[in-house]
Amino acid sequence: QNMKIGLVAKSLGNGFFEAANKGAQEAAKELGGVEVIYTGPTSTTAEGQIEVINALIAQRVDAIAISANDPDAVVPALKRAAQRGIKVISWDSAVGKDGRIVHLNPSSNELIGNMCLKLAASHLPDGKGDFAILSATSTSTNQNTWIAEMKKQLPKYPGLNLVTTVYGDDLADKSYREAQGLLKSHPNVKVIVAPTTVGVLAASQVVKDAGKIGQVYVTGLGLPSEMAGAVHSGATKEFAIWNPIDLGYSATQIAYRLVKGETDGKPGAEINAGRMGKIKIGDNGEAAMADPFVYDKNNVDEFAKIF
Amino acid sequence: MSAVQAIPETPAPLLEMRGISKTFPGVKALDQVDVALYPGTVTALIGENGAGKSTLVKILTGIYQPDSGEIAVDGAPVQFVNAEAAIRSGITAIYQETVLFDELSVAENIFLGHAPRNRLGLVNWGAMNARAAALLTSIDAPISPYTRLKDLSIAHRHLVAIARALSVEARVVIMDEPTAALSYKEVEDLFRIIERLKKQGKAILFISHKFEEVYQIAEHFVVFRDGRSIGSGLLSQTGQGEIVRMMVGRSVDHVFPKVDVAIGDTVLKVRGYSHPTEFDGISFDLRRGEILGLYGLVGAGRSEFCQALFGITRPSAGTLELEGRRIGIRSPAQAIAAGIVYVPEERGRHGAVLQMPIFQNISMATLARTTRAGFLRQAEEFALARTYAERLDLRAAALSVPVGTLSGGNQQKVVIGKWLAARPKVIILDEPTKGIDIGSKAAVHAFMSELAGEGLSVIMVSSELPEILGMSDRVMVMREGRMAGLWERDGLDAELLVRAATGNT
Amino acid sequence: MSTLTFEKQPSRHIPDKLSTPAGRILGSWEALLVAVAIAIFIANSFASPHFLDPWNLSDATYNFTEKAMIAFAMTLLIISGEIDLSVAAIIALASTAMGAAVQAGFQTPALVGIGLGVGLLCGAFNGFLVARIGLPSIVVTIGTMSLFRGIAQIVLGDQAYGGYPASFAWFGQGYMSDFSWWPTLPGFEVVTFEMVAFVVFALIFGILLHRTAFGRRIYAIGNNAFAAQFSGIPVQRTKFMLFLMTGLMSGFAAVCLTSRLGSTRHTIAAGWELEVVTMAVLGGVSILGGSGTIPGVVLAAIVMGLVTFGLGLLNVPGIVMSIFIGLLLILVIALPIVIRRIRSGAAA
Amino acid sequence: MMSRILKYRELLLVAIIVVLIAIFSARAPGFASPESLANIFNDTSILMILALGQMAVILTKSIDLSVAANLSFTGMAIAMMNAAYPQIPLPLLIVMAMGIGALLGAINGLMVWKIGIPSIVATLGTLTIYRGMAFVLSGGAWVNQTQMTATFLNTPRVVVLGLPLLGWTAILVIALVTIVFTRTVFGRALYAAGGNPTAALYAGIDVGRTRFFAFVLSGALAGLCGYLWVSRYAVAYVDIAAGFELDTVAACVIGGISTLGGIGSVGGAILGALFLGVIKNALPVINISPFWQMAISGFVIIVAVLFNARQEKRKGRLILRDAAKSRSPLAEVPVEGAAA
Ligand SMILES: Nc1ncnc2c1ncn2[C@@H]1O[C@H](COP(=O)(O)OP(=O)(O)OP(=O)(O)O)[C@@H](O)[C@H]1O
Ligand SMILES: Nc1ncnc2c1ncn2[C@@H]1O[C@H](COP(=O)(O)OP(=O)(O)OP(=O)(O)O)[C@@H](O)[C@H]1O
Ligand SMILES: [Mg+2]
Ligand SMILES: [Mg+2]
Repeated sequence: QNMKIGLVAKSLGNGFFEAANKGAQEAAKELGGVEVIYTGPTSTTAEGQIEVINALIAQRVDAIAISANDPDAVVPALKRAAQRGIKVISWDSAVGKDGRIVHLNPSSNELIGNMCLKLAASHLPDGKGDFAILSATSTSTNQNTWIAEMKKQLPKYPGLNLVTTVYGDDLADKSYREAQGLLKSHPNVKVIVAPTTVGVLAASQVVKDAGKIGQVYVTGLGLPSEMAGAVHSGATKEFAIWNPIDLGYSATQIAYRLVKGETDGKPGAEINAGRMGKIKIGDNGEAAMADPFVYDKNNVDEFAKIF
Repeated sequence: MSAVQAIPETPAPLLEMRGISKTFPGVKALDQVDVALYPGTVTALIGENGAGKSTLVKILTGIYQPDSGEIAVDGAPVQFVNAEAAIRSGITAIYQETVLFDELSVAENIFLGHAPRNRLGLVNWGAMNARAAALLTSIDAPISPYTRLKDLSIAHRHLVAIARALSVEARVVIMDEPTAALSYKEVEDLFRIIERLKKQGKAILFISHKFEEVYQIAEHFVVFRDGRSIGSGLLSQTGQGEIVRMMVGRSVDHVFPKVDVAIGDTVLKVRGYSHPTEFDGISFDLRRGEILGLYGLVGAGRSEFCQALFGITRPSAGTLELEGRRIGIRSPAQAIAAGIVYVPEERGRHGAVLQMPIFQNISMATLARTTRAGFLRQAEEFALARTYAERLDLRAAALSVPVGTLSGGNQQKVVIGKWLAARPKVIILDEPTKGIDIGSKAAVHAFMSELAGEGLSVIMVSSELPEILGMSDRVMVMREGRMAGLWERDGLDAELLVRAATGNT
Repeated sequence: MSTLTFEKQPSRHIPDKLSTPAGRILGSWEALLVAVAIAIFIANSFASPHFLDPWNLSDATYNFTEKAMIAFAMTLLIISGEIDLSVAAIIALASTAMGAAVQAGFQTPALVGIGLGVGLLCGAFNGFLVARIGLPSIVVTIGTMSLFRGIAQIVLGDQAYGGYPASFAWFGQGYMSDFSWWPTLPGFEVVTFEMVAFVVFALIFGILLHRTAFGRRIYAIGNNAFAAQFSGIPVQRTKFMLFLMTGLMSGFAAVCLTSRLGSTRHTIAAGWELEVVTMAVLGGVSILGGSGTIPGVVLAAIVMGLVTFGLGLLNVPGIVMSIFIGLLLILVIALPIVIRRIRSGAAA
Repeated sequence: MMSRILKYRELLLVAIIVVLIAIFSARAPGFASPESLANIFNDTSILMILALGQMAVILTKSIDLSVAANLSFTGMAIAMMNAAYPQIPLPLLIVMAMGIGALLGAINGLMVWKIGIPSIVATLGTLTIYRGMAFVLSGGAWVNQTQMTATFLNTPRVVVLGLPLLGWTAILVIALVTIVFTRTVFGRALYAAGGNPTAALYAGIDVGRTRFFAFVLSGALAGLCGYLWVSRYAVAYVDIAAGFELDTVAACVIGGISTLGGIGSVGGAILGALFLGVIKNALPVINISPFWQMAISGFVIIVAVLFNARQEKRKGRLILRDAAKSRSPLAEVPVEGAAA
């Protein structure tokens, strides 16, 4: 009988998670005898994810790998899964420590925070000036972690000044309005950093509509396929993202090893992750993948075809 | 099928309905009825409540489709698929309920559905207002076409309804109880209009429960009973008694069965009852076993005053004493507790919950009596309902059918039953027989008398003089929110009351 | 003229009811829902081998228990001719208040009290605007929907409240078998606190609506508020009470949901208002007021739970499930109308 | 009389909006500049157009909760069409969008008209169905800027006389809808069918059919907005305009369109939408924490409704005042023969 691994996305229909699913399917094929059930709620709510988790428990999957909409709210449901013998890991967006065995960070939060600041600075003359953050919802775990990291590392970039943080809720229209408001209320802002695709897209649209291409830049984290237009319009010079395919691939590998009992996933363990090599579990049961990768107009089209 | 008289030397009928039948779930509203209308003639359609009169009207105007039968105009068969089709065939109606649009202007109320249009097919407001003004002038209605309908009095609304009926080039005009809400004077105005229509050769179908009116205005009559045509002929050759016999299938002599009862002490003492905008300085005493008639023109403020007595609205000044004790009434619940109940004028809107069963309507105001510790006891509810249903001679298929399926008269009985169940000391009946047929009317009157005999005090609001004169021990007249007089039974005469009510000296 | 000559006829006998009890039950909305529920149950057990597992079914009840508890109160409110679209926002606000109380060091009993109290206050606010001031409820509660959740958002910002005491978790995660008095019969160990609360509230609201004078008054108000007022029924006060109840039940649902999630964010219970209304309507409650039953809503809750659970087992995405729920809603509403029409068409 | 009261309400709304803009511009200079105002109008265009469709439905005593889902589905369909067949000319695409929207509206309308399902139930059902269909159609994937043609994305942005074509589209729709509502048989039937359905039936108006066409109109406008939305934000995904249906209802209610049907003016609906637009635009601009926005809009909706209700409060019938005006001699005569 096939091993069943439930891959739970924050929400369905998001290109990032679709790409992660590609990686997961690749891993499944490679490992053999593994069926990946890609699922998730329709909108990014914890309640929706709990229903999905319950359905996975009911199907007696062998492992659940989840990118959580809320680090705490899904814990009770995941604990119940663990009680019924299901191996639980989280990836991308973390679950509270007692809800999972391992968490796989797409990159380390420090690196991402630093990368965002680096991108902002590279768009400003001499790396000095005002910038603002346009985030997703005010509850998104990873966005909040990265913003915190950025604030922590800000002193490393003297002259770089964070004016404000606004929330576009990962909705195109709200992000658009917030970005518009930003430009009006903070005319000195020269760079908008959006650690989410919807935000980068909406902000670059605003910059374009306001005729401010070349004066205000937008950067942040986004998918190449979605960002290509903004890059070509000139509103965005560079942006960064890790590879979601690798993320989905690794998560599936780790889940598989846990089910097979090849590892216990305790801190210090090294887990064989196929083509990704060995992944080392650090403190708190967290593991990190590589540095985010920077895209610009020279390479974006190439990657846009992939994810 | 007793009394179909031959009508001598009449012209060919303008409109003929033959063998019309219509069934509603559970009710055969019309069963093979025949009606003919002649040019320049008023035909009165007479029948008890629920006899099927309004149903016939709605079939004639395309609102209902008959199950069988045929309609012919000028001898040629026609079919009315909707109201518009009937209007196009020259049939127009003033319906029993005023069916107009509160929020729209008078002009639009008159022309809605057939508004004048310009070359582009757009509504031509200028022409519409002008034609509406002309039409209103022609019926002596002092109404501006620009007024919003909801700012008009009930009587003026009726004038608008009449103007609407006249706004199309109609050959047949149907009037379903047009006088029910009109005062004495307005009825005369209406009759003048009818005379004019007659002269223009229009055929008129006139429905009314009031025999004086029928004899005054109509030439022909048709009587319906239980959805069948029982008789037709010339009014000049038929006595009222005979028509009543056709209507109810038995003989009923008229009717105001006021029994003299011993009038007791004062039960309710009203002093200086006032309201900022609706009425002012109403004072009177009501005694045990007395029927106090409250007369006035429609819109005189009688209903508003009675509703204040019942706690629907609050008075701005004035005092109430019930059996010697000062009481303040701020809600209907308090009024009911004190023993004052009110049977409202608008049965369907304020009186009965039409969608709910009869027994639940009857127990509605006295639920405490059919509950124990807050829990309903259905058997007792049925028992209570049966008591009053039988006492009022209610006609219904079962106590659990919705009140809305009953005829108007029977609905009124349910509402009265609800209030008798509350065992009141004072009962206020607002237009208790409005739109009710003669049989039910007599029952209501007999009943009122019976109640007074049992020591209940009755306030009866009515716009019908014969009823006021026939039933009241004393009569109070209101005009424009104020008392215009209070008379003992002995000194009453019709002219006096009309003068007080209209303010004509 | 004034002598009584109207001859009274012997009054006719009027039966209490027309149809037989069996006929009434078979023709009822509830019968239709039972049939639908059975059909879905059978379909589910064929579709997935995991469906007929007591623990799975027990987990599945969480899909509807909290919403159904609100739906019971909402049913009464809708029958009275009003609606409350702010229920989900009340959950958010009540949950936020409980979260704040946890930070301030309050313990479980106080938390429950605070959750219920905030629900009650929100209900009172809605009730005041609708029943006292006379504003249309659909608009008022569209406004308070933003207001209540907005306040939660002001308080919480991008933060979450957590750290609920362990004993608090019982409301949303506990099993009745935690009690020694609970029977240890097979099957009884899967009964959760929420399931018991669901049954108890179904009984309370069912009795309240169908067996008391208060319930009767709700029907009268919903069918004809004027006539109700003219019958001495305190229309506005009754409506106010119904808003209070709906608020209270939302508060209770907030306790259960917060306990189940163990954390509070301002997005909690997003979109529940429409699901609660859908549940009531599917249960045969006329959205125009005046009719509906609690047994119907209980069945509707179970039907919705079965559908979402069954489709979940097949890994159908939530939004595709909602297509089924939407279709189910329309079909179940349309079916009786169409059947009645065909039948009366055939009779004529 | 009618126009006077309505005008009064609209003037009041205008005044409130002006005061709001004044307050906001005190905190953020430039908020009241012509470009900024044109920008707010432009931003609110979609809401205004949707509100007009909603208004037609509400006038007939119904409600359309599926407008936003309809917008999402048509937006997705049109964007995918544009991505797959870039050669289809834009006007044809817009016609298709309105056609798909009208079709979805017609489904609502048919259920309300032919089956007799209450509109709130029917559209509550289609609300989830249409959005679900958008998901099924796209498989949940987004249509991105790069996949759509430049004409498709940029046409509504072309600035003519200081206002982008998007804003002009709204003005055109407002003008057309005004003519339809005030000067056509259908428009007047909307008011009649909602104001008093029985009376409308008696006046030869087919209430059901009128409702049906109101839903078709609402659907067609939602379809148009589907295109406008996707081009404005340069992306199409399943969740676009989520929750927007309630905004359209709120705009109508703030603008004095009675949810009981039959009452309301185009001007009112537009002002209601603008009011919401100003609030939504202003808060980020004057730097109010994003966390306050939701509470403020909720509060403002309640206040607006309170305000409306105060105006609508039914005055009494004023029997006495009439009496005072036409004081006839007998009115003065003391109650004669009144019982002591
Ligand atoms: N839409 C309907 N559905 C069901 N039954 C109806 C409907 N309309 C009328 N009826 C029934 O048909 C019968 C005839 O009603 P109709 O209104 O024609 O009487 P009517 O002669 O006009 O009485 P009234 O003098 O009270 O106006 C009554 O029993 C009534 O209850
Ligand atoms: N212009 C109007 N606008 C709205 N409602 C009205 C208007 N005129 C009358 N009504 C309503 O119709 C009902 C009957 O009105 P009517 O004119 O008969 O009142 P009334 O004079 O107080 O009573 P009565 O006719 O018994 O003297 C009342 O309940 C009143 O609310
Ligand atoms: Mg009639
Ligand atoms: Mg009256």
